[in-house]
Order: sequence, then structure tokens, then C-alpha cells
Amino acid sequence: MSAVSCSASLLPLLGGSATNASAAASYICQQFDTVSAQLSDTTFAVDNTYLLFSAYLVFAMQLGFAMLCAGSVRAKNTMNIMLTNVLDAAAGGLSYYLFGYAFAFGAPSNGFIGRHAFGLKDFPYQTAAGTTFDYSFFLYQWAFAIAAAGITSGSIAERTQFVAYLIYSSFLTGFVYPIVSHWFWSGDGWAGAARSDGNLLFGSGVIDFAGSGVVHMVGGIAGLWGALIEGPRIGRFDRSGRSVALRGHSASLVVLGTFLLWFGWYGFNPGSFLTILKSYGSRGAFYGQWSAVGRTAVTTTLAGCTAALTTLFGKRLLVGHWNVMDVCNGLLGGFAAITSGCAVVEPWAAIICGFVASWVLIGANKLAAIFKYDDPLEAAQLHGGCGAWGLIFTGLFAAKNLVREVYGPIPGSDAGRHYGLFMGGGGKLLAAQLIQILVIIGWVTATMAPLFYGLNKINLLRISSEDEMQGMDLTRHGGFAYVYHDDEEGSNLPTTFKLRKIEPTNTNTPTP
Amino acid sequence: MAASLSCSADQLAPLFGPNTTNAAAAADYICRQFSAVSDKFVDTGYAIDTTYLLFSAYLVFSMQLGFAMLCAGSVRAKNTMNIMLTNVLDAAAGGLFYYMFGFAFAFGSPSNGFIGRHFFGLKAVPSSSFDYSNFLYQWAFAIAAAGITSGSIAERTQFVAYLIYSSFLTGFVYPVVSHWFWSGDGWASATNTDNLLFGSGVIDFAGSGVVHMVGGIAGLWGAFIEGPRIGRFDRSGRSVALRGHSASLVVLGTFLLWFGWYGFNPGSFNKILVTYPDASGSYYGQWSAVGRTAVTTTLAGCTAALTTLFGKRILSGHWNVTDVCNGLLGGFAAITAGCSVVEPWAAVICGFVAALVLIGCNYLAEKVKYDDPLEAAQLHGGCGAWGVIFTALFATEKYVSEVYPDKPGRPYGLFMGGGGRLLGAHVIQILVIIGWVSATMGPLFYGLHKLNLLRISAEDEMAGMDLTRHGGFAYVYHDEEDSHKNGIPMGKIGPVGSS
Amino acid sequence: MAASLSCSADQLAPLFGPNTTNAAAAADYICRQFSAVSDKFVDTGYAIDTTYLLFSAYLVFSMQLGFAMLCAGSVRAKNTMNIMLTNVLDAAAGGLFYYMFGFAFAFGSPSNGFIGRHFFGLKAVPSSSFDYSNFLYQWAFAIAAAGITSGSIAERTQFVAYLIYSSFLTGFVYPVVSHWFWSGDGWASATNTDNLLFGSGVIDFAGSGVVHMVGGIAGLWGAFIEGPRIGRFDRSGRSVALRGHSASLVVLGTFLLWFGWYGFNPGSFNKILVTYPDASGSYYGQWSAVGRTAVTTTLAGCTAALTTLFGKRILSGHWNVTDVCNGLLGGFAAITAGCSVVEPWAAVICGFVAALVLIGCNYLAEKVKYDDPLEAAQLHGGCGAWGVIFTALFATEKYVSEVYPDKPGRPYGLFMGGGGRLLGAHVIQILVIIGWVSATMGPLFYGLHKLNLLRISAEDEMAGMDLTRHGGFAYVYHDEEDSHKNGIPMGKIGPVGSS
Repeated sequence: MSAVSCSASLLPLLGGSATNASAAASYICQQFDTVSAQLSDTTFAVDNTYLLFSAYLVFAMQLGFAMLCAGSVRAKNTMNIMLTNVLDAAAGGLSYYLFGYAFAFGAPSNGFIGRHAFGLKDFPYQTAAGTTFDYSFFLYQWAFAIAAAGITSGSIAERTQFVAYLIYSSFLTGFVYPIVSHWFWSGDGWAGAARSDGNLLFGSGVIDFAGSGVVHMVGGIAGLWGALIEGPRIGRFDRSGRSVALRGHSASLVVLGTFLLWFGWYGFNPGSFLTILKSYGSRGAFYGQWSAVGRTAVTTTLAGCTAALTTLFGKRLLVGHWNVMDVCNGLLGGFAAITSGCAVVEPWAAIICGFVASWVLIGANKLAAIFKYDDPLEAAQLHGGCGAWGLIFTGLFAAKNLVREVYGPIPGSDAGRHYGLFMGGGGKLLAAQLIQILVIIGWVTATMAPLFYGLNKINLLRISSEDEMQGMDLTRHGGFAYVYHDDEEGSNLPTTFKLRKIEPTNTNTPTP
Repeated sequence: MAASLSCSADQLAPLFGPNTTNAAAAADYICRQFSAVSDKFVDTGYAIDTTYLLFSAYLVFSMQLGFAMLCAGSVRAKNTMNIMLTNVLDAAAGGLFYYMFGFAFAFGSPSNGFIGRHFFGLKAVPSSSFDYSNFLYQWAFAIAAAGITSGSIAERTQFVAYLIYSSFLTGFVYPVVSHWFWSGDGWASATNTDNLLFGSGVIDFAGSGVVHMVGGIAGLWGAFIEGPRIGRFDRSGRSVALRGHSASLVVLGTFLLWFGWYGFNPGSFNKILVTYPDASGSYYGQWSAVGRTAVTTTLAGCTAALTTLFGKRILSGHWNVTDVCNGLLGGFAAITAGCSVVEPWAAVICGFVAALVLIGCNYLAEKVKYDDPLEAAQLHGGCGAWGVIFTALFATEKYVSEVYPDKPGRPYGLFMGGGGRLLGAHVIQILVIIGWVSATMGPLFYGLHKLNLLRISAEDEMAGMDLTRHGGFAYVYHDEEDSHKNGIPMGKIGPVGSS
Repeated sequence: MAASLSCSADQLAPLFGPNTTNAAAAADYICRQFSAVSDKFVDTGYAIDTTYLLFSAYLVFSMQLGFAMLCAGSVRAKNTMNIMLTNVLDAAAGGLFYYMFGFAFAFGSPSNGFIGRHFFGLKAVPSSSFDYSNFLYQWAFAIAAAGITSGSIAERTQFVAYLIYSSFLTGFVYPVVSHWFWSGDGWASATNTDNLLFGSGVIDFAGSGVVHMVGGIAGLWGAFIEGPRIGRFDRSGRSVALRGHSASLVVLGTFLLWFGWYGFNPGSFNKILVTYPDASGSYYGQWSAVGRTAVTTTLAGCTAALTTLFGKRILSGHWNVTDVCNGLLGGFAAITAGCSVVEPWAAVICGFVAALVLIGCNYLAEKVKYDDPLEAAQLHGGCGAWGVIFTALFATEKYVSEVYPDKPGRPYGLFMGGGGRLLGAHVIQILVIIGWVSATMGPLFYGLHKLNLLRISAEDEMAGMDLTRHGGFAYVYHDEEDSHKNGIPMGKIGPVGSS
């Protein structure tokens, strides 16, 4: 802690006439050293508390994904999709522990891939530059990794073999995603704005603060390839090619999942600061990283809110009724978009971000319908499309002073950081952001597409059409997710005919 | 903050005296160190307080999820999509409106006692008094108020009416009330620096009045003007319970609200690193008061739940989980006003009475044929009002002076020997809130009613709004075969002509 | 905390010597500054630790929500209201009883090694050792123990029996156990200041034994005494699975428990701002140990889930999400004892074995026709006991001495070269917990059984308790008119003859 530094330079000031000037000086300075050490302890405690609770919130998103996915598929596949969500978290935990984290953040390393801390060896540690890697950081990054896998599972829901899930999920969290996060987030990554040697892409580096690209686009594009290769669900497009909505079985679960994701996003975005106790220049002022953290939470909220409202009215005009599921997706699209720039844009810009994000989502869905692309959760459209928009948005609206505060000066250079095009910062940041989009598309395509294609070729990807018609829960997962009716309990007959009719079948006569 | 840690070179230098080689420089050197330390403490304080406030805000936000689940479970299945959409939109529309002007009306100081007038669109935020985290926290409160109201008018209200009242409530009605009682400029606030109402001001710590009564009374007018749901009272006027469709969602929602209330009540301190007078370095400070607030909140809710359990068992003859959930929430709504200034044992009393108040209000509502699907007006209005009174009776001298330190010798609870001035202020608060909300929301609902924008048609109501307005039913538990049989296209959405 | 920062004017003044104009005054001035700094550190420390503990307590509380959803999803639809009501009441009744005497029995020091005896009704709290936040945190633990038991006896127990055992468990049985192992006075506690059991004491950091085994064994006796549900084993004695009604609720509950476990295990440190010896100012301190604990917890659960997935696939032939959820929770229950003192790689072993223990226990339960709707006794009892053993095998020297610093040179895990004394203490713990819970809860359940207060009638059980005792079915997905027509009574739930 450089803030408090007492040194022997106190000695000559006290001078020789004090009986024991050097002892006095060293006495006083020892006290200050203690103070300084305690301040450093306090800082670690505060920052770790902040990061850990943020990580817990991000973990809650996994619950959100599980509920969102469960509610968005048909009842007959609920067990299947929930199992994949539980396993994303569990398998992701092990593979990220064994090597994912090492690939992503194992410094020192080259710009492409990390190579230390496999199995959390020699953890925690502090680099020569003074960066600390602690368990809380691992936990936080793990929660991010499983979120990426969770996105993909939505795209290929209702028609994918369980084994295929296990394979792609381990591969994605253990290799594909960690490498992307190394590029853009690690101090060694070739394209990150936080690169520690100051040699930044286009002199700017990519500002993907909490991962519109690193997390959402990776998950979305992986899902795109999976869903594209295995084709739409049976019945999703009728003989004449018309799109037929296959509705999820429970709107309550969708809303529950959406709100939980919203809740968790407060860990995802503001938490990405990693520390909260950091002053911006002037010490002792009310303005510091704590304030930036709050601002990030506000921009996140506003982007989501705007996207939800825009979707509400947009869909009302296009479809003719109010639809809560669409609003939920719009909301999430707004969040996915603001994730990249949340820390470096002003609140008013977040509103623009959310507004455009909802139209991007509507457009992407239109496009998907035209190309007969079937994505039960709109995950590729939402996370891929809105995520890409978010990166561009950051290239346009990043504010000068906020970029400077959040990313600090460029190491070893006094050149100012580049910022958003519309804010007068020139096009270099935008160019870096575009490179990021292309590189992510390229990398994920080059890794995940062959994987899905291979699985498809060896018949491990798609389930049989009998399984699909019956529902995977009955054929593979030991039974249906819901047993609301009673008596026949325990019989092994297929339950399809016994399921109760649920919705109002008749036109009701008014009860007086 | 740094008050006690003040090193002055001017004071220290003479102590070193002329014989020290460079007394002034030495003193200056030492004092600069101390001022660096002091600055670090300021930074640390901001970081801790912001962490505390932000996570509290996240918890309060999770109450919106709780409301959504509670409302969804408490209505009939055919209206689930509708009520959940309103809850999502309370949060979303509330976010924009509160950003644009709600926060400004509430806390835009300097201002008059009636309404704030700065910080529109978060201009000039952050400042030394308001940071972004304050905004986020207050926003979560504002949407909670709107969420309460949506419960009262569920199952029979047009969606457009929701949008209108919700924006109006979060953007104007609620912010003005919170300005009165919580802003430093508010005419009835206990933190008003000039002139306290009755020399006391209103102690509505986390908003039994400001949030719960506002939401409840707004709901009361809405539900009253549009009348009961079809079938709620039969021809002979007997009450017929229209049960919600899922007790699981009700319990889920209740527990989430309980969880969120730990942000609502203890979080209302806004700061946790505050030392109480003459106690720096001791174990007792605001952190302890925060913990106490969490405890009083818990105890009030627990007592109310148990009281309701046995009370209802005696009255109705069976154990009922949804009633217990409502009782629990009634206890929380009541303790919200006084949570920080009462002893834990008083919280038990608060919860006990709150449960009886709720049972009484429900009885009354049935008598006057008032229909509120979530009992929101009874619960948040009735128990909220009791909570305001309760605070004026049981606030202790010590806690009041610690939590509201600006003015020494404040009035406190009547039963604790603090005289009646606090009670006077609190009665005023109840009357003023009833008056203001009635004067704004009553005409609004009445106008919507006159324009036929408030209540849905009887056909829509019988069929359920989900089918007629929201593109379909919320649940599809059955498989394709069913709909093949009865041939009603709504139910059938699945693959007809599959390959 | 302030120990290392001690400025003494008596020491400093002679150093300035007589030539300084006023050496005593200068030294005093400087030292008063330092003592102000020291006080600020104390304040800051309390604020951080309380923030940490309170939010951990909120997370632990959210486990109650997780239990409620897990239980609700795991029982048949006809008993959903019943089981959810018990979960709400565990929390509510637990709140009152733990406030009145549970906390006093557990932590009321100074006391003897068997039971505490101060702090009844939170009298004399806050003190320098216990603040309100400690109470809240411990309350959340107590209700978790009761929540475990309620799962074992689900679907066939009278509601009154729930109320009785739940109050007794949270008010007496559990607090006494926690006093033994966690209080500084407890006879087997690792923090006992006089005399450690086997020179070691029991390291049950977050309560594999204290919480999970207590809940599990209490459930075992309850379920054992009242016997299996009707239809659980057919005439020929073959086991028939009675599936829960909603896998979605099971998964929701499991994830919420996972979420809450991050409060349960890392939160058990109680403080986060603690420096490890000779390491002030370094990046390594309790904050790092807290993170490590969260990581070991995660890894144990993840491994157990994967092991269960593949194990069950081999044994039963399909992938089963509810089994995976139970395996996951078994891993968490096992790592709870040692989470803070083992390396992450050891947690992987812990989870792997826990999954096998659970599968084994379930196999055994089927053999002896023991019926536990939530597998609570197997999961919390069996895996909890494994966790206690595991800790005694794998606790590392370094972490044990950091987390339990009072006594240097403590025994640690057998496999890590620390000898068998810790294992001895832990075997004692398992035996003592089994003995104590059996001696208290066994007679209680037996007595209730004899008085015909334990098990419901066969008619109630067939019809479902919701209809007979709780005023109706939990779900109404279809409209009233339907059931009128098809005449199936299940559908119709509304109170027909209500006032």
C-alpha cells in the first residue's frame, strides 16, 4: 500500500538534538508500517467479500438458466433439460478446476493460452506485478464458464442426446471458452484492453468488460452450430414450411428463471470489477470504484428495462397480443448487450443500448424463422445477436473519462486510451471490437462446429424420432417430470393418456 | 468520518520545539502520513458502505421475483401470464420512470418540503450525498410499492390500465411520499434539518407507511372502483373463495419476499460503517444495529405466522399454508416502520398484533364485499398502518437517538415513556398518506373506469386473460394427443404434421 | 486486531529526549493519533465482518426456501400443502424458540461443557463476543436441522407431531449438540480453551455432524417408528418408488440449497478480516481461506453429482435428475465438516466417496424396508457421518493451524501424517451424536406414536393430507366447471360450505 509510506527520511527532520532521533523516527515509522499492513488487510477483506458474494450471485444465474430452460421446453423434456443444467455446473466445476482455469488465467503465459495453475496448483499466489490470484477469483470465473455452457444447452434442447451434452459441455467449459477469456481478459491476452505489457490491439484493445462477446457470443454461436447441424425439432416447421410455435410448458418457470437471471446479473456485471476498494485519483473523495460499481448496476438495469418495454410494444404491434415470454427474452437481450459496455457508458447510453438490443433480437428471430433455424430458447439469437450488438455499442458509446478510470493508463505509455466513436474517440476501439466479433465467430466455429459435426456423423448428436415424439423424459430419464394426478401411482404404463387436461376446454357459463 | 483522526502540523511543530532540526518539516511529515491514513479510511468506508448497500439493493430486487411468484400462485391459472407480465413490467417501467424523474422528485435536494427537483435522469449523480447505489436501492423500493398494488386489482384489470397506474405510481405518487418522510428536506421527515414535525418527525424507518400503505391504499381504490371478480360473491352475497392455482408458487414467493426483506429493513440504514457517539473502537456500532434490525424483522414475521396458524385453525378448522404465508408477510409489513428502533421483544408483540389486524381486515373486507385476490390492501395497508402506530408506541429512547442522531432528546415511544409527540406525528403520517394516495390514485382509477380502460369485459374474465390477451395459457402439461381429441386449437400448439 | 498497533507515549517520549520542547506532549499527541487510527480499524473490522456474516446468514436462510421446494417437489401432489406448511413453520417456530432459549443453550457462556445458560431472550446481547448477527446466523442453522428431519417423515405424519418435534429439536436437542462442538465451553469443541478432547477437539467446521447428522438421525427415528408409507413396499415386499410430483421443484430446491451452501460453509468463519500469523499486509489471510472453502464445497458437490450420474446410469439404466440432485446434496453434506481445512483435491475424493455412501445407504434402506421420502436420513445422516470421518483423514496441518489458531501443534488428518487423535475425536463425535439424538428424539417419537399423535389415519393418507387437513389441493390448473362436469373430486377444491 503505497498510500502510507513512512521512511527514514523522517530522521534528518527530527535531527540530532533529539536524544535518540533515529529511534524516535523508527518508532513512529514502525507504527505507520503496521497501519499500512492493516490497511492492506482491510482492502483484501473488503474486496474478497465483494467478489465472493458477486460470485454467488453469478452462480444463481445457473438456477435461472435451469428454470428458464425448463419452462421453455415441453413438459415431456423437462427432466432432460434440467439434468443438463445441473451437469453444466457440476462437470464445469471439475473441468474448470483441472485445466479450464489454467488455460484462461495461468499467468505468466503467451497471448494465446495460459499454462499454470492446473488443478489450482500453488494457489493462491501473487505475480511479480502485484496481481493477486485468489480462490475467490477462481470461483467467480468458474461461475462465468458454466454460464456460457448454459447458454448453449438452450439452443439444442429437446432433441439432443444426453451424451452429446456431456461431451460438448466439458469441451466448451474446459477449452473453448477459457481460451477466449484468456485472449480478452487475461493480462497476457493478445487482444484485451487490460493487457499488462501495454502492447494493445490497435493501441486500444478490446473493451468487453463483463463478456458480451467472451461469454454470450461464445455460448450463442456454439449453440447456433449445434442447432444448425441437428436441424429443427419435429413439427417446428410444418409441411408447407410454415413456422409452428412449440410452446414451453410453464410460463411461471420462465418468469422465475428470468428474474433469477436478472438477480444474478448484478453479480455478473458490477462484480466484474473484481475489487471495490479502489480510489480514482483523488483520495478521500466520494468518487471511486465503489461509485463505478453502482453506475454499472444502474446501466445494467436501465438497458434491460428499456429492452423489455421496447419488446412489449414492438411485439404488441407485430403480433397483436401482450406476451410475457417475449418480454422476458427481450429483457435478457438487453442485459446480454449491455454486458460488454456496462462499466464504461453513461446511464443514458444504456437506454439506447437496450432499445436497439430488442430490435436486434426481433430481427434475429425473423431471420431465424426465414432460415428455418430452430432454437427453443432463442439462445443463439439472444446471446449471439444481442451480444454482438453489445460489442459494437461499446465501440460507439464508451465515454472517455469512464474508460480511463476503469482501465487506467496504458502501461508504459502516456497515450490516452481510445474510446467510443460517437463520443469523439475515433474508430480504433470500434475496429478492435469488430475484430473481436470476427475472431470469436471464427474460433468457436472452428472448434465447436467440427465437434458437433463429428457427433452427428457418429450418431451421437440427435435422438431418434421415436424418442423425440415420446419425450426424452419417458425414454431416457426414468419418467415424466410431473405427476399431478393421483391414484395410478407406480404403474409403469406410459402416462401420456393420464395426464390431466389443464386448460379451459369449454366456454364457460358465467357463474352468477 | 475523519473527525477523530486529525493531525495538525501547526499544533505538533511547537511541541517538537526549536531544538529539533526542522520541527515544522517533521511535524508536517508526520501529519501528512496521518492524513493519508485518514483518506484511506474514507475510501474504505465508501467501499464497505457501497458493498453493503448494493447487495441490500439486490436483495430488495429479489422481492420483485417474490411478488411475481406470489401473485402468479394466488391467481387462477387462466390469468397467470397476465399477472406475471405486470410484475415484470412494474420492474422495467419503474426502472425508466424512476430514472427519469422519480428519483428526482423523491431526493432531488436542495428542494422544498413537498417535492424534490434535481437529479432528473441522474444528472449530477454521483455527488457527495447520493451515489448510484442509492438510486438503485430506492428504485427497488419504488417497484415494490407498484408490485403491491398490482395484487389488489389482479384478474380483472386491463393491461393498459396497469401500465398507466404503474408509471404514475412509481414516477410520481410514491416518490412524493418518500420525499416527505425520507428526504432531508421533507416536511415530515425525522432527518429534516430545520424543523421537525411536532419536534419529532416521523420515524418510518424502512417504509411501513411510505411503501406498504401507499401500495395498499392505491390497490384499495383500484379494487374498490372496479368491483369484485365475477363469482367472488354469489347471488346471496355469500363469499366464495376463488383459490389461486398453485400453493407451491405462493410459498416460493413468500420465502423470496422474506429473503428480500433482509435487504429491505436492515439495508435501510444505507451505511454499516458508522460509529455511535463515544464508542469508536468498541464492538457496538451501526453494524450491531443492522443485525438487531434483521432480528426484529425475523421475530415479527415468525410470531405473526404462528399466530395466524393457530388463529385460522380455530376459525376455519384446518391448517392453511397460504394464510400462514399472508400472516407472515403481514408481520413483516408491520415491523418495517420500527424495525431499527425497537427491542426484539417488542417485535414479538408487533407480529402478534399484525396477525390479528390482518384477520380483522379480511373479515371486514368480506363484510363490505371488497375483493382483493392477494389481500394486498388488507395486508400492506392494514398491517402497514399498525406498524406505523406500533413504532410510535414502542420506539426506545436509546435506539432512536442512535439511529437518528442529528437532534438530541428526541421524543420516543409512548409506552416506553417518551410521550405522545411521536404518536401524534405518526397519526398525521397515516392520515396524510391516506389522503394523498386517495387524492391521486382514486381519480386516476375512476377516470380509467369512466373511459372503460380499467376493467376487462365479462367474456375475457370468464375465459381468462391469458387466452384472450396474452397469446395462450401459461401451462401445457399435457401432450399432443389431448388436443387432437377435442380439436380446440388453443390447446394444440405442438407439431401436427411432423415429418 | 489492534494488538499490533500500539503506540505508547511512555516509550516514545524518552526517544525525543529533553531537547524537544515538550517531549511528553509531542509523544502523547502522536500516540493519540495512532490510537484513533487503531479505533478506526476496530470499527472497520466490525463493519466488514458483520456485513460478511449477515449476508452469509441471508444465504443460509435461503436454504430454507430450498428445503421447502425440494420437499414439495419430492412428495406427491396430494401432500404438497402439508409439507410446505411444515417448512414455513420450521422457520417461524424455530425463530421464536431459538430466540427464547435455543441460542442460550448453545452459546450462553460462561457455562459448563454440556449446556449454555445465558442470553435467554437475547438478554445481554450484543456483547463483545456475540452480536445480533451471530444469533441470526445460528438461527438459520438451527432451522436447517429441523428442515432435514421434516423430509424423512413426510407424507404420513400428523401436523401436530411436526410442531412438537420441531420445537423440541430447534429449542433443545440441536442447541445442546452445537454447544458441545462449537461453543468455546463445549467439552468436545476444538476451540475449548481448557482442555481439548484427545488434545485435539472435534473439527466439525460447518456442521456435517452438528447439523446434518442431527437432522438425519432425528428423521431416521421418526420414519422408523411410524413405518413406511402405504404402498411403498408391495405385498411381496418389493420396493415401489412413489415419485414426487414435480422434478422442476426438486431442481429449483437443489440449486437454492447449493446457493445457500455458500453461506453455510464459507460463512462459518464468521469473520473475514482476520490476518494469519506473521502475514499482515500480505495477500494471504482469512479472506483467502474463505474463498478456498467455497471452492472445496463446490468441488465436492460437483464430483458427487457426476459420480451419482454415472453410478446410477450403470445401476438403473437411465439418467435421473432427482438422483443427481440428491448425490450433489450428499457431497455438500459431507464436505461441510472439513471444508475449511482440506485441500481442493481432497474435496474431490470426499465427493466421490459421498456419492457411493449415499447409494449404499439407499440400498440398505431398501433392504430393511425403511421409507424416507427425501432420503434425508441416508443423505444427511450417512454422508454427514462420512464427512466427519473424511475430515479426520484429510485435514492438512497448515490449514488446521490457521483456522484453529489457539493451540499450536494440533493433531491433523491421519492420511496427511497427523496421527490418529483427530480421528479418535471424530469417531467419538459420531457416536455421541447418534447416542444423544437417539436418547432424546427416539423416546419423543415413540411417545407421540403411543399417543396416536404421530401417524395419520390410513384414510387421510390415501386421500392426501391436503384435502383432509389443509383445506384443499395445492394446484388448480383447470377451472371449476370442468370438475363439476367430470365429477372427479380431485379437481374441485374450493371451499363449498364456507361462510
